[in-house]
Amino acid sequence: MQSIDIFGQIGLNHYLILSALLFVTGMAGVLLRRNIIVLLMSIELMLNAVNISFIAFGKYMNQLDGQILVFFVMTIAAAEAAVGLAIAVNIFKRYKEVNIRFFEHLKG
Amino acid sequence: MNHSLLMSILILSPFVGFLINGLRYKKHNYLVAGTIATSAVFISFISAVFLVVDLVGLPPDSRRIAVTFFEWIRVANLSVDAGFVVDQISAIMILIITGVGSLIHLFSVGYMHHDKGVAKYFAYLNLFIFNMLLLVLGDNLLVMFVGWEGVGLCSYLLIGFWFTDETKAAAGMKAFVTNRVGDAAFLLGMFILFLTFGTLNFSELNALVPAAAETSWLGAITLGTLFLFVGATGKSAQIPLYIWLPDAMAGPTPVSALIHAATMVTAGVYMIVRLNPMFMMAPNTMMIIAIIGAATAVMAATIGMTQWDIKKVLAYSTVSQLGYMFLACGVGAFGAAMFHLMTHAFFKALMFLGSGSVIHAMHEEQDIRKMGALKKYLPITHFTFLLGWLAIIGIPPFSGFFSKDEILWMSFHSPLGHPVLWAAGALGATLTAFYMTRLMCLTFWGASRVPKGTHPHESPITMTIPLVVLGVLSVIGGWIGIPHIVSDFLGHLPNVWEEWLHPMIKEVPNMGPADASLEWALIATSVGLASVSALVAYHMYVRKPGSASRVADAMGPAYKIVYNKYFIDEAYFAAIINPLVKGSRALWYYVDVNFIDKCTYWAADVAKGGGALIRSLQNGNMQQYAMYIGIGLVVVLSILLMR
Amino acid sequence: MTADIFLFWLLASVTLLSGVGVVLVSNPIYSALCLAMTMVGVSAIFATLGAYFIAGVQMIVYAGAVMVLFVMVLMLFDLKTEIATFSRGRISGAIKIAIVGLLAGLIAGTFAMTTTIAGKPETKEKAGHAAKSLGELLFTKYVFGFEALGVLLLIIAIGVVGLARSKGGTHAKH
Amino acid sequence: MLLSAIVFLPLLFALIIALWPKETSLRHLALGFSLIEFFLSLSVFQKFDPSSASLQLVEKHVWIERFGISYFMGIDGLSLWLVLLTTFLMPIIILASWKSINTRIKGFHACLFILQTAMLGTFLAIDAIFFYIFWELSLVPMYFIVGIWGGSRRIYATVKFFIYTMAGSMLMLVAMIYMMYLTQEATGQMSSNLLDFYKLKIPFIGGQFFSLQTLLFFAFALAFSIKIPLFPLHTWLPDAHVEAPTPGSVVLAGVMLKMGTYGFLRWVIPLFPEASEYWAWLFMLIGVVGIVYGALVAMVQPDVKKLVAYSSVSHMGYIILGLFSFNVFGLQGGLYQMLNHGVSTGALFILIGMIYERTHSREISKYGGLAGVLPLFTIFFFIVTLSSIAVPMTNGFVGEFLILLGTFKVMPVFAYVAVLGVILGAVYMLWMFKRVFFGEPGPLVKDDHHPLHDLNFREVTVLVPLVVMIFWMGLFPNQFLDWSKASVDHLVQNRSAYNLTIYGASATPAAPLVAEPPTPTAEPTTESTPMPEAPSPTTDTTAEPGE
Repeated sequence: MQSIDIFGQIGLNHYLILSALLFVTGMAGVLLRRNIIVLLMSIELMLNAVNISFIAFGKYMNQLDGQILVFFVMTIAAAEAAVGLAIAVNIFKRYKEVNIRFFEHLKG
Repeated sequence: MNHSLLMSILILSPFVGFLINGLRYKKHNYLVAGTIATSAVFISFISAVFLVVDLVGLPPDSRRIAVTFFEWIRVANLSVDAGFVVDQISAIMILIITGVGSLIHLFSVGYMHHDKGVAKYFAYLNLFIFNMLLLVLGDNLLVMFVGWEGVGLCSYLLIGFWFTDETKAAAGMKAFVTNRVGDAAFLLGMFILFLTFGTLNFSELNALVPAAAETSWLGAITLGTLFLFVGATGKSAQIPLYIWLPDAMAGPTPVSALIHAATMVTAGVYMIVRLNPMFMMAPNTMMIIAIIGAATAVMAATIGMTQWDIKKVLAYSTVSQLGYMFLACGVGAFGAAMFHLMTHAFFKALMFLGSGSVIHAMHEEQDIRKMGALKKYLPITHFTFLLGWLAIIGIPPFSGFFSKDEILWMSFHSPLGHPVLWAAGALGATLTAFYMTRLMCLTFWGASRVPKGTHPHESPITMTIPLVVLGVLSVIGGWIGIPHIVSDFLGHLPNVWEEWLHPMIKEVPNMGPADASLEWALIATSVGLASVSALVAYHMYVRKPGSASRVADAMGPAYKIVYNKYFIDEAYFAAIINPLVKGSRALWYYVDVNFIDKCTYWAADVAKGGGALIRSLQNGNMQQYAMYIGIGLVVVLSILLMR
Repeated sequence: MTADIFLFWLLASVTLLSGVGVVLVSNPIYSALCLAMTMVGVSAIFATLGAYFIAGVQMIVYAGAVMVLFVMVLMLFDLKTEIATFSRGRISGAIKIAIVGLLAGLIAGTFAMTTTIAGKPETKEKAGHAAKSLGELLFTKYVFGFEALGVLLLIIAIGVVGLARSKGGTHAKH
Repeated sequence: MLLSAIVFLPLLFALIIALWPKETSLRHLALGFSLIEFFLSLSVFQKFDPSSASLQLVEKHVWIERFGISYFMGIDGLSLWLVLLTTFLMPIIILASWKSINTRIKGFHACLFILQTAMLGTFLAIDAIFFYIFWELSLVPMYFIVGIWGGSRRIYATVKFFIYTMAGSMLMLVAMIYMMYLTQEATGQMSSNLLDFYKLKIPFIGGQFFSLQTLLFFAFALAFSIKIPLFPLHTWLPDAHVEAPTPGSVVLAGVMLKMGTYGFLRWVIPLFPEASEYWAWLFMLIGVVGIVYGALVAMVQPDVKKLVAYSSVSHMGYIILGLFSFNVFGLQGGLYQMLNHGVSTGALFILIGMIYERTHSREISKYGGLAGVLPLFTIFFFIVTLSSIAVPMTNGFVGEFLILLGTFKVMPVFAYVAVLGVILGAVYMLWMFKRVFFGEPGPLVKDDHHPLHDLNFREVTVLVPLVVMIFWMGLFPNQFLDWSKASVDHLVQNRSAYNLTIYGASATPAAPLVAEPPTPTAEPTTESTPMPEAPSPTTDTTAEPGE
């Protein structure tokens, strides 16, 4: 425990906690929302949260590797968004709905 | 002559006959089948005679012709040979079996001539002779057991010979199963003896018997002999396993004569005599044997007094006479047992064949209430039957007198005997005289009750020859074993029988000196009782035909009970058979189908249910899946943090 | 309170609030707008952490391209306010919320309780230097990953086109 | 090479049959093949040395060195007769199914031959993994035989059979793998070789269920008990038998059940001597209960085939009783009874199949008076019935006698109860015989439109070898027992430290594999000496030993 004054000084922990909160927010979206597009947005949110961690670690550990990884993550996120949306479009065309309920065909 | 060749002929000749007739099972010609079968047994008889002649030629102490064909079973120290031995005891048996057997075969030719399955019949009969020879010739318990079961099997086949009749088939099965109960006990007896003495060979067993008698009830010898005796009660129709014999009369009458009177049923007695040194050392077993024998003798005789079926009367008579033989064994009079066995074989075979002749004449009618005054229609049958009657009720000098008297005397005199046993035997003799006379009266004498339309006729010559031969034997058969006291009186006639058997029979220890006056008194008593009882019967059934039923009415329920054979069959059904079948049904339905099998279903249901439970987690909802991931994350993180 | 600290708190609250907005707002269009706001906030945070290049990329790729994609699709679907925003199931919903809360608490608690990694943040570098060294790193140490990513993007591009053209896609005949 | 040829030739036959173009000549081809196989297996006698208890005609090739798994085949007195039983029954089965199997004959015969390979492999494999492979392989063709050519509830029956057996063998596999692990512990080299298993000394703690040897013992015993099947695990058998086609029933009863008892003999008893000694009472109890229970339930069955199925439960009880008496009588008797049961129950099923072909019913109450209509059939049925109820001079008697004698020697109480089976056996068989063959002709028998025909030449040909065997085995048991004598004696004498050498190899093991002291070889080896036996606790018959 370094200092009581969490408002007075900004450290790595602040960024990490921010990242965690953002991640959890995204996760809540993924878990709770019905709209598949919003779901995808929430996933983006989570990815961004992770990115914050990367950058923060990179900064505080004095390395650029974190930024490189963010780079990769972004690329993949964009690609994922593209694929996800394409699938969403397909679903919408078939069911006229974007409800996640229509993805329930993976039943055991 | 080569002994092993003679022995092979003796044993295999009936078997060959069985094979020939068995392969021609579809043929109907009774003459061919009968000739084959009869000659097969007769050849056997001749070789038996040769063997016995050779045996007689040997010095008395080494009279033993043993032939071993091959080693049957050899496992560890159990070594059983297919070995056969002719000695003093089995010599008597093979002569009876093949001799009486040939006569009965001859009789059957006439008796069965109208039957379609005659070839099969003779095949079974020959197979029986074969098995019976195995039984008596076997030099060890196991070979004896082969014959023991084999004769039971043939008995089953022959009782159920007219298998289309449900009751006859059932009687066959009853005989086999009841015998099987005895056989199971026989097996146990064999196990005990083998594990105690390490051998099943008769001569070795008898040589290994300890010198001191065994007093414990649970000692090896007592237990072993007791089990063997239970086996004997099955085969020889003693209490409590006698129930099959009366039903066995469902078979053709010659079969009853051969199997259920002369030979097979005496196997138990034979076995005990064979092992007499062993049994002697188990006084407890001897006591049981004597008691069972005496009780059977009396009880069967009482039932015999009330029966109306000519063959049933003879059947109960057989049970009763077998009881005498066991009584003799039980009091240590093994020689007398064998003697009675032989005389009984003669006169009972004679009477059964006689009854067969009557039944044949009456067109398959067996109820003696529908007979009477057959004397004039069947003179030969009547005369021979008369000889048998005199023999069985023990009128001197007919054969039955000598053997029965010997038994009664021994049951009184022997240290193993007891006056009560003698009294039971004398009572049995009295009853025997009564019911046999009753049979004679109702069948041959008195007024005719033959229904109209039935024209009794004397049987053909093939049937009367055996009757005559057996009739002669019934008269003279007893003369070879005249008791000392009588022979002393008559001028020192030799007791051939006793001398002959002497080396094989273990003397009863502590036998006191015979008191001549007492013995005479006992003889007089038993003969007197028998005569009186016969006269009473004659009076009741010939002089005043209605008096018998009045007596029966006066007896009331007692008569009912005896007439219904003490309800023993019913009791067995109620106590054992029905509960067993019902219990088995319950076992099958409640235990097998609805419990054990259900258990497997439960196991399957548990697996299925578990699957369904886990399957419900996999409901296709991705958010649910994500939730599981989340739960996992939380759990893992918590665990990590807890550390 | 320095400007840095103030800036952090400001950006953090903006980002977080708009993030929560994404999840809570029922109209997807507003969700998308909130998401855009979050992206911008994150980009700004990157900038405060000295990752200027990444911040720029973030603005372009996320706040630009990806958001446009989302908005385009939304426009295409022509979605209005949803009747039911959240998926059904009270128990599972409660569990989900509990999980989210627990996870947040656990992660945040962990971070809050652990000591930070030693080492002060460097003095601000020149943006150009950072971009340059980033590029060098990308094309030397991570070149394989970079190329693989390129292939992946290509495949995805083809795949998406295929998906869009396949039956049941936007142009499929019914 | 001989054993491999015996095991895998049927597989080749199956392949040829599967590829054979013409259906008409298929049966003749299959019959020829099975006869070739039978004669090939007879040639084992030439090379087999009955005076030796060691493993003979051994073939060993390393397969997976790392786990010590090798292709290892060998034969000794314990397996010799079972192999011959298998090859002996096969031509009979094929001939018996000549008319009854009419659909997919190709597949059927291929299945039969694959099954033969599996069964022979089970009897001959000395390697645990190979044993397991063959053991499980035998399920597959049987599954199809019941499932395709079976009766109306065949799917239910075949699935039940498969799952039941499978469930047991899973535990066995686990136990085998654990034993392989134990060999590694002991020697450093993993091995799945049975001979190496024999050398293991597995710690045993009496009275404690969760001790190593006990657990392994029960894992094996469960698998084998299900296969046999022993009393509470038997319910798959009646279903499988009733639904199986005749040849399936014959193989199932004749050979496959023996795989379980053979497993006890080859695996359980020598591998876990202390545990099997300790738990012998349990298995004898199960055996005795099975004898009586099977007989009682058989007595009230309305279906002939089910009756025979339950009678198998009863007979199998005898075998297990014999095996767990651990003396020469019991073991020889058990081994002999396996063969007897294979011959006589196989014959019974064939006979039932023959009558089923004629009337399409197996319900006892619909028959009656068959003896008058089908005399030849009746004769054969009667002879087989006699064998089944163990009348002397038939094979059944020798086995039952030896088993009961062996049991009596160890635990007289069980023998007293087991002889009830002798009585009940007669009761259920003869009662059935009476109801089917005697009495008034039943509805099926007197059907004038379809008069029943007595056995034809083919059917007599099928039955004659079986009947000959029944009497041969009953009259000259020594000719059979002598071949297994050395092995059984060896097992009885060295049960506490069983080892098996390879015939022709040097007497001592090639390498000192195990850390513990080598097996004591000072035990008496002469055959005539009485076996060292635990004193029977309750016997009062030993009060006066007269030997």
